This record gives sequence, C-alpha cells and structure tokens, in this order.
Amino acid sequence: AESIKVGAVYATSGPAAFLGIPEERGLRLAAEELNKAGGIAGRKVEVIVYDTEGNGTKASQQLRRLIDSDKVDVVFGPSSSGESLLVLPIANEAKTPIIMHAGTEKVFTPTTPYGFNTPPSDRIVAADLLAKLKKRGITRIALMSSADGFGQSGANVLRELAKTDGIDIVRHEEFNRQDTDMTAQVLRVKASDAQALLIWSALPGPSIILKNAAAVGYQKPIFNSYAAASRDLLQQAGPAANGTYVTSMRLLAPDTLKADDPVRPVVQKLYADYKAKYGDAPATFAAHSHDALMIVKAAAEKVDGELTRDKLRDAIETVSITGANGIFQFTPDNHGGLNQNSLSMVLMQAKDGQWVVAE
Amino acid sequence: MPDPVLEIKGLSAYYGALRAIRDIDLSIAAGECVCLIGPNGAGKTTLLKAISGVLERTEGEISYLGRAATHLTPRQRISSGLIHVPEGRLVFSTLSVADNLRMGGYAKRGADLGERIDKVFELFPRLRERRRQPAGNLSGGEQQMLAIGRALVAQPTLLMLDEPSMGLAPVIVAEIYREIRRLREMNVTVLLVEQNARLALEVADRAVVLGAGVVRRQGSCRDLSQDSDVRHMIFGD
Amino acid sequence: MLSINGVSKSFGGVHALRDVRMAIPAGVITSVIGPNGAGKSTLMNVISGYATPSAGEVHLDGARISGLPPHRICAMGLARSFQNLQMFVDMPAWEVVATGFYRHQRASLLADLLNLPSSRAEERTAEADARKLLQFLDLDPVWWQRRAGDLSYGLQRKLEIGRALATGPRLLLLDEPAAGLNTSETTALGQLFRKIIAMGVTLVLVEHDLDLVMAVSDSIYVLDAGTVIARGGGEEVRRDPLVMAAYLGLDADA
Amino acid sequence: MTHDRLITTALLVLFPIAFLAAGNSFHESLLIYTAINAIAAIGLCLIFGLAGQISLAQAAFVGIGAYATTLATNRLHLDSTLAIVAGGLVAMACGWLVSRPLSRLHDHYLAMGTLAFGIIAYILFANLSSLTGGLDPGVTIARFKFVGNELPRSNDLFWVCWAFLVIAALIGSNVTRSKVGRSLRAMKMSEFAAAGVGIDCVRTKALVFSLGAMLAGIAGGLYANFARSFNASSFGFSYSIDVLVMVIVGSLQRISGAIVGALIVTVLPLLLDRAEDYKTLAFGVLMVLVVKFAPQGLVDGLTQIASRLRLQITALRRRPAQAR
Amino acid sequence: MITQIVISALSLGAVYALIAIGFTIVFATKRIINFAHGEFVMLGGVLAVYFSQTLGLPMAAALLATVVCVAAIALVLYLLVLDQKAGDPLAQVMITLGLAIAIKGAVEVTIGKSTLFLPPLSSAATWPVFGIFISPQAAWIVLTLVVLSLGLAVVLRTTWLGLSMRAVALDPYAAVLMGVAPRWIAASSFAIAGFFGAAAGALVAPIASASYDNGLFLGLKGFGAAILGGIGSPIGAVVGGLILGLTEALSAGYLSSAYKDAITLSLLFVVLMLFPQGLLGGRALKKL
Ligand SMILES: Nc1ncnc2c1ncn2[C@@H]1O[C@H](COP(=O)(O)OP(=O)(O)OP(=O)(O)O)[C@@H](O)[C@H]1O
Ligand SMILES: Nc1ncnc2c1ncn2[C@@H]1O[C@H](COP(=O)(O)OP(=O)(O)OP(=O)(O)O)[C@@H](O)[C@H]1O
Ligand SMILES: CC(C)C[C@H](N)C(=O)O
Ligand SMILES: [Mg+2]
Ligand SMILES: [Mg+2]
Repeated sequence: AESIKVGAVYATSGPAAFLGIPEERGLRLAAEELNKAGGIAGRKVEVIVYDTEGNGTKASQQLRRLIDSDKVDVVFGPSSSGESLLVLPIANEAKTPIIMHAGTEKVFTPTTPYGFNTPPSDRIVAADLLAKLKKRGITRIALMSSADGFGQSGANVLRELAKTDGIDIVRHEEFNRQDTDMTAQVLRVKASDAQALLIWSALPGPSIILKNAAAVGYQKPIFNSYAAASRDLLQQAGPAANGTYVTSMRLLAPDTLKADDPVRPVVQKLYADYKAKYGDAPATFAAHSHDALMIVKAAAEKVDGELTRDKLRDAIETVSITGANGIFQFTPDNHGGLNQNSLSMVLMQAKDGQWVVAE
Repeated sequence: MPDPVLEIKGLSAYYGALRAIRDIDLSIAAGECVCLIGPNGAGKTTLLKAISGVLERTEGEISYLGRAATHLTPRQRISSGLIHVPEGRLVFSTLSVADNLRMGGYAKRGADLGERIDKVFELFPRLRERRRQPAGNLSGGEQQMLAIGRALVAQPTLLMLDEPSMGLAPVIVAEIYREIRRLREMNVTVLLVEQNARLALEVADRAVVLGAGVVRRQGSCRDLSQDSDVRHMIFGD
Repeated sequence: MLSINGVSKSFGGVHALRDVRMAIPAGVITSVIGPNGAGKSTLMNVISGYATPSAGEVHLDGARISGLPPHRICAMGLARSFQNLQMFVDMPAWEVVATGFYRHQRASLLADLLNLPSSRAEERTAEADARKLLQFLDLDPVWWQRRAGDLSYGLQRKLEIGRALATGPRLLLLDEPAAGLNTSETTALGQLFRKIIAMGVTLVLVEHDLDLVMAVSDSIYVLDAGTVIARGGGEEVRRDPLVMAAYLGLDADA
Repeated sequence: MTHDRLITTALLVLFPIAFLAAGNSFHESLLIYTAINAIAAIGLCLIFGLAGQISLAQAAFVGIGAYATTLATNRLHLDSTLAIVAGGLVAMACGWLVSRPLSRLHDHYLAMGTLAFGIIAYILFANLSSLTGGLDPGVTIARFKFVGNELPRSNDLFWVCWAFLVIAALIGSNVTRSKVGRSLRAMKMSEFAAAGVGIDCVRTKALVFSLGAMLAGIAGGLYANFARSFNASSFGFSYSIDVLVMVIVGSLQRISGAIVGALIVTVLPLLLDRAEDYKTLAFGVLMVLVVKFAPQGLVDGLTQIASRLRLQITALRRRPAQAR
Repeated sequence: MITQIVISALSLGAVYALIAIGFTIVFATKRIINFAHGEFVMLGGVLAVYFSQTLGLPMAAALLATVVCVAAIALVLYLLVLDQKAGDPLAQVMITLGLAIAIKGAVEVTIGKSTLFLPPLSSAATWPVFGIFISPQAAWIVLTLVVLSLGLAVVLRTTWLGLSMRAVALDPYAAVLMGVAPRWIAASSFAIAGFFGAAAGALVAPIASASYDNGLFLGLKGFGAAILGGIGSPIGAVVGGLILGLTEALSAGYLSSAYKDAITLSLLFVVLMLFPQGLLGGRALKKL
C-alpha cells in the first residue's frame, strides 16, 4: 500500500533546538516502531523533517515545502509557540492537518479547522500550578519570564489566571534568555514580599537565575515552568538547583509515577526506547511528537478507503488515546486534546541532583 | 669611480595591467646625489616605490651595496639603510611627533635611538617644541620636516626623497636643502625627486630625466641644464 | 569683495590666527604667503566654513558668511581647493569635475527618481560642460575616463581646481595649487589663473612658489604666526625686512 | 553600470516567467519572499552601497512598514495597496527622523547607532502589545484586497510584490544615475570636498536614508500581507544581517546585485537543508569564499568572468583569421 | 540593594570589557569590525568546557589551553582568509561575517549544540561581606580584567609591537616604509583579540553557560562597549564595558527589566550624539 507521509517542521538548530531535537528524535523513534510493527493499517510511515532554525519565516517556507513539494498527509510542529502562530493560517489555507507542539493555547482557541496541538497548553499548566501553590499557602508570587513568545504568552496567561484565582503577582520581571546575569531582577524579587518565585522560561535562563539567586542568598521556594523540566536544569545549575520545583510532563521521571497512573506504561516505554536508541534520557518534548504520531495512527485507522488530508482531519477530531503527555480526547471544539481532567502535569523537586515527585 | 650603492637593470613596474615605468637602468655611486626629474605622471614616485620594494609587481633587477636586492622585503632593505621618504608627508597623524620619530627607528632599533632622535630635534627645533603634539596637527611644512626627520632616525645609507620641498616655504626649503647638502658631506647617498628642478640641479651631481615611464636623458647636472630639450620639458622655455 | 574683520582662531593653546584683517577686491589675484604653520590654511578653512572663527567675522559682498556651513558658503559663490587632496578617488576624472555642477542642477528630486527628461537633459549638459572645463584646464583627454585616484598627484591637483571652478564661483580659494608641479607646469598654471580672472572670478592664492606668486599676484598678504605682518605689491613685500627674515630666510641686510 | 540596468531588467522579466512556470505553491512562495527581500535589499543598497552609510537597522524599517500597513488595513480600513504605500511612508518618516542624529556618526559608530535603533525598535515591537500584539500572539492582517476584490489565491500576491519590486528597482537605478547618486558617491569619498561643491551632506544623507527606509517599509507591508499573521520576532537583528548578506553577496553597487543576493539568501538555506548539521558551516564557508573571490559581489564576479570569456573567445576566433 | 547590584554589574561589565578589548585591538590595526569576534568568545567558553570536561584537564591547564588555542585559531584564520594585500576593508568585514557563521557551524558539528556550563574556578560558596554577597567567580573575572588589561597597556605603551600597531592603523603604507610588515601586526592583533575573547568566554561560562550559538549575543554587547568607550582605545573598551554593565543592571533593577536593553541602548545613542567618537575615542585628525 501507499505510505503515509508525515512532514515535520522542527527547530533542529537555532535557539529553539532544545525543543526541535528531541521532537525529531521522538518522531523518528515512534515511526520506526510503527513500521517495525507493520505501519499504520498496512501503510508504511515516511517521515520528512525540515529545520526552521526557530525562525517563523523559515517555518512558513518549510511548511509550504512539505505541503506542496513533498505532498505530505499531515504536518507536525513547529517547535515553538511563536512559529506555530505564524504557520497555522498557511496550513488551514492549504487544508492540511497540522499537529502543533505549542505551549500557547492560542493555536487551538479559537479552534481552526486543521490545527491541533499535543502539549498541555500554558493555561492548563498555569492553572494547575497556581492551584498547587495555593494549596501550599502561597498567595503572593514574583514572576520572571523570558522576553520571547513562550515567556510572554505564559506571563499573559498567568496574570489573567492569578486575578481570578486570588493570587497576587507582586513583581514581574523579564529577561533575555541569553542574558548572562539576572542578579538585578532577582534582587528586586528578593526585596519584594513575594512568598515564592515563579520562572517561566526555557533553558538556560532558569539555570542562570537559580545560580544568581543562590549567589545573593535568595531563600524562598522557586518554581519553574514545564519548559525547564529537564535534567539539563540540574546539570546546568548544579548545587544551586537543589530544592527548586518544576511543573512537568511525566516523561521527566517515569519511575516516580504512581503505579495506577494510566500514562505510566506509555511513558515508561517511550523513556526506555528513547534511551536505548539515543543513549540519553529523553527531554519531555519528545512526547509531543511521539503522541502526535500516535494520534495520526489512531485517526488513520479510522479512515476507510483512500487516505486524504480531509478525511484524516475529520478523523483526528474523534481520536481519544492515552499518550505520554496525558489522555487525549479530541472533539470538534477541543483541538488541544488535553483538558484539566486528563491532566498530565506533576510537580517535581530537585533533590541531590535528581528530580523527585514533590509531595 | 667608487662602487655603486644602487644598481638597477631593466626595471619595470605595474599597477594592475598598467606599466608605469619601463626598462629603467640606473646606477648610483656611493656618496653621489642623483636627482630624478620629469613631468607629472612620469613615474618618478613609482620608481622610488619599486626601489624600496613596496610595489607588488616589478620586473628587472635591483642590486644594493653589491648584493641582489630584488627579493628583499622592504624591512630588509630599510634595515640596511635604504630609506624612502614618501611623497605627501604621510606622517602618523595621531601619534605624537616623538613617536613618529621613534617609528623611524623601527627597522633599526638600538640603544642609541634616543640620541638619534635628539639629533633630529637639534636639526629641526620646531619639532622639539611640538614633540608631544599629534603629528596631524602640524602644518604642512612641519609635517615635511617630521617626515625627513623620521628618515634620518633610520640612519640612511641611500636616502630617497620624494619631493621634499613640496609645500614648503622658501625659508624651510633652504633649510632642507642645507640639510641635504650636509647629508652628502656625511657620505649619505641621495636619490632626490624634485619638481623644483632649479634647486635639484643645483644640489645634485647627476640628473635623470624621466618621461612617460622611461629614462629620457641622463647626465651631469651642468650638461643637462644646458640641454634645450630638457629645458623645454622642465622649465618650459 | 571679501572682507575679513579681526578673525582669530585658536586650537586649544595654539593661536593659529590672531586678529587677521584683510580686504580682498574683486577681479584680481590676491596671494597669501607665509612660513609653514603661519595659519594660511586655517584662514582658508575659516573663510570657506570648515572652521568657525573664535572671534571676528568674514563677509562676502557684504553678507556675513562666517558661521555658515561650507555648502551654504559655496552656494553664495565661493569655492576652494584643498592643500591635502580631497579627491573623489573612485570616480572617473570627468565625473569629479561634474560633481561641481551639482549646485546648478535644478531638476527636482522627483524628476531624478523617475528619470524624467528634465533630469536626463541636465545630466547630459553636466557631462558636456565637464568636458569643456577639462579642455579649459588643458588636461589631456587620455586621462578623462581614468579613475581619479590613479592619476598622478599633479593631475589630481588640477582636477581639484576644475571641480571648484565647476561650481561657478565668484571667488576661488586655492591652497597651494602649485605644490608638486614642475616649473613649466607652474608657468602654465599661472596662465590658467589669468584665464580664470578673465572669466570674472576673483582669486585668492595660498602658495609657497614665490616665482609664481610674484608673477601673478596683484597684491600679497604675508602671514606669520597668525598675524598679518605685511601687505602690498610684489616688490614692496619682497623688500620688507620682516618678510625677508620670517619667510625668505634672509637677513635684512643680505 | 549599464550592465546593471541590463541585468536588472532581465531579472525583472524572469521573475514572472519563473512564477508562471513554478506550478507549485511552495516555489511560488519562494519567489514572493525573494521579491520582498529584494525590495528591502535595494533599500539597503542605496543606503550602504551608494551612500556608504552602513545600516544595521533595515529590519526595524521592515517592521515599521509591516505594523503600519497592518494598522492602516485593520483599523483605518485603507485599501490594501494604499496601506502598503502608507507603510512605506511611515517607515520613510521614521528613517528621516533618525537619520538626522545618525548623520553625526561615521563608520563603526554609525553601525552601532543603527544597530541600537534596530534593537530598540525590536524591543518596542515586542512590548507595545496594544499596537503590535507583542511576541504572543502577534497580529493578523485582514485579507489582501485589490481595489476591493480578494485575490483568487493568496500566492497571487506575487503580482503586487513584483510590481513594487519593479518600482523599487527603477527608483534605485534612477537615484544611482542621477545627481543625487553622484553626490552620494562623492560624499562617501570625501565629505569635505562634497560640502565644498555645495552638497548639503546632512540633508542628502537624510534623503537616501529615508528612501532606503521607505523601500524597507514597503517590503514590510508586503510581508505582512503575505504572512498574514506575524510577530516581532520576524524583525529582529538577524533579519538585518540577512539583508546585509544579500547586498554583500549580490553586489553593493548594483540594483541587480540586491535581487540576486535576495534570491540566494532566500533559497540557498533551503537547498543546504540536505547538508543537515553541516548547513551552517557550509553557508559560512560559501559566504567567505564568495566575498574573498568576488569582493564586489557575485554579479560583478560573474560579469567579469563573462567578459573574460568573451575576450578569450574573440581571441580564439581571431587566431585562424590571422593564420590565413 | 544598590551595592549588590553594582557589585554584580561589575563582573558583567568586566566580561563586556574583555570582549570589547578584542574589538578595539583589531580595529586599531585593521580598521574593521570583526564580526567573528563574538565567536571567539563562544569558542572560549565551549573549548574550556571541552578541555576540562571531555579531556579532563585540570582547570588551570584547560583555561590556558583554551586561550592559546583560540588565539592560534584567530591568527590562522587571519592569515588564511583575511590577509589580503589590496583588501577593500568592507569586503574584509564581510568575510568576518561569513567566518562568524562558519565558526558557529564548525562548533555545531564538532562539539555539538548543547548548552554547557563550566564548574566555577573556585568551588567556594559566595562570600557574604556586610550583607553583600560576592561570588568568587565574579571576583575572578574582575581580577582577570585588571591583570590582562594592565598587561595589554604595558605592551601597547612600551613595546615596538604596540607602537607599530598604532602606526599601521594610521597609515599602512607609511608603516611599510618604516619597515613594518602590516600582515604580522594585524595577525598579532587578531591573536590578542582571540586571547581576550576566549578569556571572557571561558570566565563567563560557569555563570552564563557556553553554547555554540551565544557568540553573536556576547559579541554585540562587547561591540557596544567598544563603541561606547571609543573604538580603538583599550581604556575606552574597559570604561565602555563597565558603564554598559552598570547601566544594564541598574536599569533592570530600578527602571524596567523588559526595557533594560532599550534603555541601555538609548543611553548609548545619546552618548554617541554628544561624543560621536565614543567617550575616549580619538578624533580622526584630518587636515584640509
Ligand atoms: N596607485 C596607482 N594605481 C594606478 N595607477 C597609478 C597609481 N599610482 C600612479 N599611477 C600611474 O602611474 C603613472 C606614474 O605615476 P607616478 O606617481 O609615479 O608619477 P610622478 O612622476 O611621481 O608624478 P608627480 O610628479 O605628479 O608626482 C601615472 O600615469 C599614474 O597615473
Ligand atoms: N585642527 C588643529 N588642531 C590644532 N592645531 C592646529 C589645527 N590645525 C592647525 N593647527 C595649527 O595651527 C597652525 C597653523 O596651521 P596652518 O595649517 O593654517 O598653517 P599653514 O600656514 O597653512 O602652513 P603650511 O604652509 O605648512 O600649510 C599650525 O601651527 C598648526 O599646527
Ligand atoms: C514547553 C513546550 C510546550 C514549549 C512549546 N513548544 C513552545 O515553545 O511553545
Ligand atoms: Mg610623484
Ligand atoms: Mg597650509
């Protein structure tokens, strides 16, 4: 039978490569497994990945290339929220389903016909995290966010949610992800009456902040977004990471999951396979593309006869599977798949160079 | 006749594809003062550049102090006393006068550098007054003195001067020519390019007339200043 | 035509000009001579707007020009050449001269942007005029298309004069135009000056070549250490004891 | 320079032919991006190549044009084409405003001054969310309408881009050939002497700077209409560098160079994709080689090779004739 | 808080200053902006990690190897691609831009794309002094700046290399007539620039990471510092670096962290309006 073509636009180089590289690996790993098992409904999976360098214009060009030149059936990516917002109209215009890996909910609220998403959106994550903070009696927080799409989106959502959740963001500071020193911002946070610091940024910014915070004797708890949920944070920040929290997808530490967690087997398998193939433990972002392919598999199996982009799109809207990022339930109104009920986030804490589930 | 300090055979030099001088033969004996005259664009400056080794493309042979010099770098030529004072001053504008003079000793360093510089200050007291000023602030004439002073610091055996009187007041020109005569007494060989032919023919022993890149005439100054062709070309009469 | 009223200029501690006064009549050649560092070029810079005087004023035909920027002064009919070449090295020689017509080119910006006939006609005129001027300067046509920076020093000086003339000045300042020219070329330059005067241009000449100065000047100012130490006709100045000492390097009784 | 007009015309004619022959909307879109980039590059060609005023702020003007066009379309409901022109004019005004202070600076200081302006503009784009939508979510411009009618396909915007490119190339080459161009070249070599022939250097610099900014602004307006939704990240420093690379690789002195450079910088990275991890290295090495062996840009390099070939061919042809 | 900000800004500024010196020294002899300089800084960080962690050299040896290596790379690159007899300066600047991209790409394929952190020079925790925390690494950075810049000052002031560097910068042709070989002077200036850049990159790596793609960013900061101080002036580079670091930290701490770069750059812009040659840049002397 004809193969099913999956195209991906990932930032495999450039500032967002920390997302794009595990995403590409996750995708290739999943495709290999599927093909070993006979493909999807008898069709082989063919994967084409193009690099966007984290640049929105390149992402649009590469997307068109996949759609027009390579004639793929479905597109994955791009890696960052900013790029995703830029390319979404193109996929819709070309009537090609696109499964994005964006943190911002704006890629699927409002719903667009062909746009889907696999990671939990920052609204879901932020709401979950704020609830957990509140449970710990923290109502006044300081926020440090990176001056990029991910940081700005997170900050917007957090500000909005904080208002309704009765949490005060008493300080908000920004920084460039490549800045070499954030001491000034940390000092302002330290001087405020915030009970905790929340950092919303991808690495290495958070690592530097943790070091700066340790260096100026900041004692209060520090929480991190899921973009920092990675072993790299522990390595980069060294002893300064000790005690810091991160809200994470479960792939970060599969063994710490509860035995009855439905996600556990998926996560453990992905973790083990990834490690076996690439040598390193996977970054949580590998789950985005892995789950996306699982979704495509589930959808394609529902399609009768010839597989077209439109049939695939229709089918995705009805998929419900358990992926590494949680339990997906796509509907015509929810192209994010995940919701509070299928929540997949856990709060982890750094202890002696390891991530453990925070009690 | 004493040994030649400089001997040139069949020298040509190019700027890109343009051959600015062609098949020049020239020999300068020790202690001699030869002046090079000719209209604008004749190739006088180019010849000096070729001798000091700064041009990229030359053909022919140069021997200096009896040794083949064609393949020597400018630095090697300078440290053996072949010094070129360029047209248009070219002092180092933001370096002080003193540092400019020090640069003159670059290829010939030594403990006596300070003394050599002091000597130049004696010759040109004006430079001493301004030793700490950036050379770019000097007037044109002051800069010309500095350029010559800089060359003297290098203790020339053969000194090539490209239009040393250009832009100088008569009083300074006189001074500089007095100095050139003194150099001759010190047995420095001089190759002088000069537009002020009257002056040049006065101080030099021998003259070479260049025109359109080739040697037009050579001979003693006395003969040449009587030659009607030369008079026509240089003096316009 | 040009009056310089008590102009002084100092750079830090150096007093390059002190209370210089000159009155330069129209239609003649006035020369300024003086030892190196006397302040001649500084005076030219002050007149043409490249330096602002520390004190005093300069008037051109009654209008004050000191303090105006160079391009405004040029527009009032004053042009100059430079002692240290300021050549447009990458242009062909003819075009260097053509730049001088800039201030007479009147086609609007829009016409230029759209390459309208008015703009094109004007360009053709400028090109033709430049050629005429080069002929007037007696520059051999073989040089016209050559890169200006590749010409020999003497020819570049000539181009500078051409460029200045092209602006159509009433007053032309030349700073050491004969530097680097040989005797016959200098003589030719003197003849060129006469032709320029005949066109109705007033000339101010800064020059060290005394033969030239004596041959062409109607009157001479002598500057030393920033002050005017003598003025008058050729012989008058030549006999002045101060000048002899300061400039010619002769003892007064020699 | 007449070569330049010839090559430019040829390129401009080839554009629509290539578009019609593309038959693939991806290839079509590359031509659109090339045209847009070329317009911005022609702007820089004027500022940098002609006037010698190095500018690292071209991305800022592209951004200003993009946002101004978007605001004019979305909020003032201006006709799309007019909105693009308006974007160009806004960018031009901004260019004029900054050129005044910038004209005090030279060389590296000017580079820094424009760099500073570029980054400040980017930070404003990223943070003035009420106007620009910031980095997240950015803005989306209303669909392009040509005199009230939507285009059949979004790629038909090509024709608009092409028309603006033709205008930009015309303006560019006319400026180069006119007295303005001459005075700019003069100024580049000696500002003193230029002032001495009556050129108002500050005003002339402001003029060319605003002209270059206007072209960048138009490129921005076209970009906005093609990308439809975009955010500040498109107008960062790296885009300024991209435009710089375009004019360097193509030719600083020629309008045709800007177009060739734009084509290369737009397409080459996509071709290099096959080199995977080596593509950055390959791009860098290629650029070094190009500049080293064709320091005046590829267009000059190629025309030189062509004329050398022609000489050799005529020499070859002549030889048998001489033998006879 | 202000003391603490100033203290931390000092080390930040010192890093910028070290980078700026590299820009300035190349400019001083070649009159070009070296776009590849940021990549020398990047190489400093990445190679230091490579030598100390992958090859397991002791820290001091690793640092030494790093600076020597980068200086050598800079030297070789200069001789290989930048040394042109009749080089149009602009073309050379553009070659450095290409080099920057190529160096980045080369690191990408050899050392890799991960973000690396070097362990700090001394493992001691921060020293609290009267309620101010001083991190040992920051102290090392400032100390290095002081030692290296004094060393450089001595070289420039008292040696032939220093004098001839300035001469070549002013007029290469006249310098040749003095017997200087501009090629080697320029090559040495690249080596020195590589040395300083690498030192900056290696010293900042424990605090702010080393990664194949942070060269441009660090380079820009250093370039800003060099311009602010007046390019060509090593003292200016140090002053510019410190002011830049201070302004950044103070505006982040007191005005707005989102706009801190905009504020800093605006200040730079204003300074340039008042001093078009930077704070300590010599005015180019041009006589008419
Ligand atoms: N850098 C250069 N590039 C190309 N051609 C040059 C260059 N320098 C000089 N020339 C040409 O070489 C020829 C000789 O020039 P040169 O400067 O040697 O003449 P010169 O006799 O010194 O004249 P002058 O008395 O005006 O100084 C001239 O035709 C000139 O145009
Ligand atoms: N920009 C400046 N800064 C400081 N001093 C200056 C400056 N320009 C000129 N001077 C000084 O002013 C004095 C007059 O210089 P100027 O160039 O006017 O002399 P000049 O008469 O033209 O000499 P020459 O005949 O040698 O050209 C000189 O002593 C010079 O050093
Ligand atoms: C943590 C991730 C979900 C981040 C996401 N890919 C983004 O940048 O938008
Ligand atoms: Mg000459
Ligand atoms: Mg003078």
